[in-house]
Amino acid sequence: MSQDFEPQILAFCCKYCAYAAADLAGSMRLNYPPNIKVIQVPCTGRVDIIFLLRAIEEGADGVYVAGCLEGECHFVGGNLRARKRVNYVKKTLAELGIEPERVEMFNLSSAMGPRFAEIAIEMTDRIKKLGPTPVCRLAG
Amino acid sequence: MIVADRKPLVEIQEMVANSRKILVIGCKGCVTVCNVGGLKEAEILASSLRIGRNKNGKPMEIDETVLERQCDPEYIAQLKDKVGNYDAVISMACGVGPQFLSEAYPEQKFFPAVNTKFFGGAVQHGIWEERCAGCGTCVIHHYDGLCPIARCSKSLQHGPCGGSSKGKCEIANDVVCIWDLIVRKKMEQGRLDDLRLFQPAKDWRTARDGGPRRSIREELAS
Amino acid sequence: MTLAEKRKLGSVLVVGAGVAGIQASLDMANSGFYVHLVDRSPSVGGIMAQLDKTFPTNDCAMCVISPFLVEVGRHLNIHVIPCSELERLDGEKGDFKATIVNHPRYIDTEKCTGCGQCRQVCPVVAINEFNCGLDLRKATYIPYPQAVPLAYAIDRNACIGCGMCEKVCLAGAVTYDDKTKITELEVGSVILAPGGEMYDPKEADSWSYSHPNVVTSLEFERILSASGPYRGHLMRPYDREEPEKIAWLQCVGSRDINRAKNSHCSSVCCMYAIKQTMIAKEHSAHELDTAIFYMDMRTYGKDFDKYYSRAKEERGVRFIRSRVHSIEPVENGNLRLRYVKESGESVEEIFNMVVLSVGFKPSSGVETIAKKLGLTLNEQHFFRTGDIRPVATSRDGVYVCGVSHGPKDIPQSVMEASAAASVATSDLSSARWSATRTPQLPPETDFSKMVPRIGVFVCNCGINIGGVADVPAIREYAKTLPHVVHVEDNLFTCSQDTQERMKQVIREKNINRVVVASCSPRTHEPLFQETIREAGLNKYLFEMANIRDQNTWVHKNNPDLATAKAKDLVRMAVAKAEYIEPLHQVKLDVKPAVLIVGGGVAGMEAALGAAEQGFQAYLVEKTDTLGGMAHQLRKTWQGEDIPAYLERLIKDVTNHSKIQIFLNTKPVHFTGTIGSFTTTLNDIHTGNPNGIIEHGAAILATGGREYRPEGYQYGNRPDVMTHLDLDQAMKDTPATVMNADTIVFIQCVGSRNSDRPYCSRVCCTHTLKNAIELKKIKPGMNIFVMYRDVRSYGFRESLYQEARALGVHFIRFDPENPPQMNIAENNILTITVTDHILQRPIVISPDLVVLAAAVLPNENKELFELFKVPVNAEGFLVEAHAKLRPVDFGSEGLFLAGLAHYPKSIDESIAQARAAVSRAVTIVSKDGIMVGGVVAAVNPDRCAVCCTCVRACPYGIPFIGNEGHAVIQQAECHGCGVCVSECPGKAITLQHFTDQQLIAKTRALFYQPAMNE
Amino acid sequence: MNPSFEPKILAFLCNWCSYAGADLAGISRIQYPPNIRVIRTMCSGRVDPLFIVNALDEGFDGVYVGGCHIGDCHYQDGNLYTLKRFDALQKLMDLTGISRNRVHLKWASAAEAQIFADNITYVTQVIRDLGPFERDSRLLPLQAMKRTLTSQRYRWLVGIDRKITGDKNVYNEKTPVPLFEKVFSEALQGEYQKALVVECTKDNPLSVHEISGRTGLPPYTISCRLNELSQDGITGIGRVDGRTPKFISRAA
Repeated sequence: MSQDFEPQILAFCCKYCAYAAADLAGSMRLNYPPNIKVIQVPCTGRVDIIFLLRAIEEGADGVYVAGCLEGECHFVGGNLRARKRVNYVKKTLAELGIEPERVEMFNLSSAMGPRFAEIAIEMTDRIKKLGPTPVCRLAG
Repeated sequence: MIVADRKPLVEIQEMVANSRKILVIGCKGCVTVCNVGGLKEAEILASSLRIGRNKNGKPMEIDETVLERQCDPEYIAQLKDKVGNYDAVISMACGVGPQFLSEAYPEQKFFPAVNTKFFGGAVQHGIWEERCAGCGTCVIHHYDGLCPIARCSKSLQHGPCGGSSKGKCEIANDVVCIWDLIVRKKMEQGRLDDLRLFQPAKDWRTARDGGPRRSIREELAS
Repeated sequence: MTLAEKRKLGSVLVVGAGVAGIQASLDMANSGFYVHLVDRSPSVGGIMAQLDKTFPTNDCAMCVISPFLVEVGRHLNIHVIPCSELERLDGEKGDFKATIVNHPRYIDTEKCTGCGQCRQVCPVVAINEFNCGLDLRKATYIPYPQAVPLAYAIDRNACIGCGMCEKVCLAGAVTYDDKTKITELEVGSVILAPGGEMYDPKEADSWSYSHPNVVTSLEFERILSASGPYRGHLMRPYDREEPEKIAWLQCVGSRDINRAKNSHCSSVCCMYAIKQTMIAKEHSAHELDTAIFYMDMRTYGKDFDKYYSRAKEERGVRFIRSRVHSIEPVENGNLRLRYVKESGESVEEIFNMVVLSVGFKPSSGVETIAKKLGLTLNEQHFFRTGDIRPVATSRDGVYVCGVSHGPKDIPQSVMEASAAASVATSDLSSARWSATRTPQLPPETDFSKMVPRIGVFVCNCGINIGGVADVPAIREYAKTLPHVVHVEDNLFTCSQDTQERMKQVIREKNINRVVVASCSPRTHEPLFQETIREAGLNKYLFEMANIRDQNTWVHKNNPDLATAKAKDLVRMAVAKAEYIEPLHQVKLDVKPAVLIVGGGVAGMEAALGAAEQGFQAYLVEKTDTLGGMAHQLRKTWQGEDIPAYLERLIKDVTNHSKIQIFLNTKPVHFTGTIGSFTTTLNDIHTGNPNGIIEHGAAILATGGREYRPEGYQYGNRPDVMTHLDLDQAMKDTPATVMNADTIVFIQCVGSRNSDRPYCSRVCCTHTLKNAIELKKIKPGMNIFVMYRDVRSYGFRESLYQEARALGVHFIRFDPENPPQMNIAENNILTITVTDHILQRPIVISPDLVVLAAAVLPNENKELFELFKVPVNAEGFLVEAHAKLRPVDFGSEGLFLAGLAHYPKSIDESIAQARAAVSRAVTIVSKDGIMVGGVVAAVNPDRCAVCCTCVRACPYGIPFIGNEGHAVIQQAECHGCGVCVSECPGKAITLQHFTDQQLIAKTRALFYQPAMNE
Repeated sequence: MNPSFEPKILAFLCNWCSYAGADLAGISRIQYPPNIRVIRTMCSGRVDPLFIVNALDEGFDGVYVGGCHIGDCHYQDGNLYTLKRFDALQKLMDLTGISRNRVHLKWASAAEAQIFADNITYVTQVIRDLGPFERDSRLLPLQAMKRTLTSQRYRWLVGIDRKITGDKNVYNEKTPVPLFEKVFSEALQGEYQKALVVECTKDNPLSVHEISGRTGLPPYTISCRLNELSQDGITGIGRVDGRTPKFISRAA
């Protein structure tokens, strides 16, 4: 895989845990690759299957959903539903012949700044190894 | 309600392999309730097909819409000036949908996106179970509300086949032996000897085996 | 001048901004009182901010408390006064004059944005108190990253005055000429919450605390914390090796009158030690052997005992009942502990690290405040308080809460804070909303029909953003985005002057959508929303791009990629901004009345509290008498007379004009949402209704009862009784008790077993109190107490000391072989038990056996279902959050108090009842409640009525209305959006996070727009 | 000590006094050992302590800095700064184990050619006695010294006491000298020890004990310095072998 390939990776982060952990990674001045772009949602339970599919469709090389630790979701069980939906999308991508590893679900608490950075690094490396998305982005 | 499962994506892709412009039609009836053919699923199917096509470099145009139901001509008619300009139309309704559409628009090609399976209900969010086989002469009152025709693998009406173990049917251990339930319920209510009542052989003509059926309401049909 | 004519001020002074001070301030500010919150340190937060995790839920302390910190920092009616102390207090209740000393901070908190450049360049280092000396901080410092106010301070005795910080401060916030100032505050009452400090083990060298691997528990919290010096990686301070074996020594500086001169038990160390073992195990990649050396394992709170047994059985934590005398450093940083096992065998073990579970001592401020305000202290130098009025001090109008009047855990402190808030404002209720400020807002202009006109404000944040990303390039790029009509970049977008300019620009160019590219919405969205609201824009017409915390701060090493990413984030924010709609919150009117269910002490105190606050109280009791369990009690643990108090309380409640009492009544129907509930009451016997109550809040105080033991021949022999029977006998027929020569108390009867895996908290104290009383009347009497752990927590430890001094024998038994009772044929009763010291069974034939029976919750299954409130496995009511909302239910507007929550002593019940009042008053004191905003809304004609949303909602809010489609009440929806993504018909949208907005944001990342014309 | 060892000494001579003094010595044919190699600077204040350390690093055995007597400086107080810097450098060298007698600062006016020659003779002898400077066995301390001398904290504190203890600090008071001394020595030791740790863990993960072995610093000191380095985002955990974390620095 050409080393200068810079993947575009979307991260749906829940406001109470993952987004807070991302901020903490910032205030601790940790370091992770800039390929990650975060979209905040009130709870990962709000991430619809269509969001993940539209992201892949629009040309994202990778998408991940980051929610609270299981059992600690601010809205009781949103993160459990999110994981089920991510698995559904993985299965769909597999059927379409696209590497299911491009989509992933992570759980972390809002105090795990270092973990957020770790996830960002891990996903960027994984997508770099997988190479650009086979879905070529046509104009319009 | 009618319960269906969505067809595997590969199968749908093959159906529309050489179409360039496709319309996906959801149905707000039973298939929405069983989460397989509503507007949400229509959008998901459309997006999946677009991804598949983009990946193979053969882009396509897909639009999504949804009808109140696809089993009434008036709703089907709503697509009058739309259905023409597509190479193929995928209906996500139960089996009735594609047929009503084909009857209304003979020149257009219609493809089913779901496999219609059974009449049933939600035993739990996300799990639906068969309850009725549409045999045409309902006799569940003889079995305390537990229909052996739909829920016994062999549709036995005069007692269990004896192959069940621990209350599960011999064909699969996640299928409940309905006779096991019927007998236990009768014993609990002390009416076990109801089963001694002679049940005449079932007249299957009212079922599908008697050929395609119609239902005519004299007071309505003009 | 009678009290009525005296001036009543509508503001309150709170001294100490720890978790207790913050809770009290928020309660009062949300109930119509202006609060001055004073704290010595540069920021609020107290000890809780230093904790990593909190028991028993292992929630991260900072995640739990930071929303409260932000709220207190931004609250219009809370005036945070850091770096200040209370000097004098003149005047009396309702009309005090407080003199405050404001120590110089040398940095103007209005101007400082917390960008941290001064810290970077400061050449001077000092001990970092926040990390308990584990690492250093600069002379210019901020206690912790999430501090409120988010502003730096200069530590004057470390600073050499070199001037470097002023040179780099772009906000011009450094004010070296800052001087000590004196300010006067006129307040109605004062709440003291100065908190406590941890015992310093340096005072005794046997713990060799100077060794780097011997740390206090607070230091260990900092080692475990992800924002601590080791970033949460468990390592030894000496050589950063990951420890293999760690020991915890309990009761360091507590229950220790010779070394530390602290006789009290600090109540929390057992629990936090167990928590630390569990969290430490989670943090170490390899097997970690943890051992706790203790005397009594005091896990008496709710779910604490389960936590203890989980640690013991599932996590393999070793509990060794022995008090280690000294720690001996050995080679390469290890430590040898010599201790004696219960069997007498002496053991030596080498540990890599030792944690000293240090106890509480009153914070240094307590001594000085007591002197200045003339308050009395108890022997342990904490503020002295009674049981009947648990938060009152010896001076009228001055109240206290938290650790400063006794060691306690966070839930208890928070409860006392709310109790103090309610008592402190009860006689100021006539001045409610008199001193508070309400925001003056211009009317909202209606933009719905206009084309979007977006204004983009890009921030430099000093050099935090500007120093890495090319801000001017980002600004120019924003100009090219669709619908953008105005762009600008500024040094600090959140500074006061930029806010004013923003408002002006919004009006001039009639901008109707605002995008700010700067820091995190979590901390700054409310601030900017308020600003654009003051410019006439609906506050939801706003979107932020986080180009600092999630961009320049984390991509410092490749600035050009950070600039590119900032452009992407701005493009995504603008894409969403295009589709944002104004959202209007609806005002629901509030019924100023409180329903209280349960007429025990907790219910009555709650009714009295609500009435004193000026609100109508409806007290519903299902029996025909008020008083509940308290009728069977004689004295509080500090010896105050309960029957006299009860009689006075019942009289006050019965005669109070604002309390309507319904005896023999139970609620049968309950509907409505926060602020306006309707409850139908039925007479228990006749069943016909005797009242329909309209109220804004409800407090459930359904109480508890004593467990009737099955074993030990209880009920078939007069000489076997429970504590309440003993109290009854001491009151009615003292002779039957006094002529007994030998009495045996058996503890934990019915508690801490498989069917009731909880500690009933009050029985140890009850046993000690009765044993002391009996010994005093008849010194010759032999009294044996058979116990598993003596849990006389806090100052109750003095009872345990006094009982041992009076000659009461204490025999410990293990749950595996409890005391055996056998009846000889001559009907003589004997108890056999293995003595833990002799290690041999002994036989006692007592004249009287007293069983310390468990406390059970009263059974009210259908009442709890009516109010839709959860109960845990043991039947106790489940609070919204164990730590910070201990008296609230999950569903809003409902509160709980008393034994129905968990067994507790009468003073704790009174405090919890008053706390529930304070929480209820934050609702009923308002004339309206704003609901709506980011909530779900159903589009009826897309709804297939498939019940998916009804099943998916974690709070059970959606229901199928009789118009044939799903209905979601705006006032109830929490806005999580789960139903929105589950709905198969796409019938539900989550306002401000619609599919269209989020997909637009997704698409924008990959779709370069055509150049803007 | 091999008798034939002749130290190579670098000499910075300020243009107005020592360089002129050296010329005068030439004109008056005053003899002094030929071991020095001269660099002329306009003022001794121009001599950055980094030049001195670089000289040792490049192969010199010692460094001589000459300047005007206090008060004679052509630029008023240039040599006052030199004094401060030189004193600080020597304190730093004490920490590194490199003998402070390898560097010398001598004042001599333009007319004092004899004094100049005597100084050179004296300095050469002192360094000759010290023997050759084994640069290769001193790499780590040298690198650490360079890093310390370029640290913002060090360069900001050196000489500032003239202003804040002599004249007034930002609070219009005189900073007490003991406080400044404490702060300065803390800064010196802190920066040097941090530099040692960074130098030996630059792109090469080491455990605390390994660092201690290379730098001679006791483990707990290293642990404390690692705190500061991680706060500044320079050093972090590279990997963990068994139970031993290995620290690595991303030296900017």
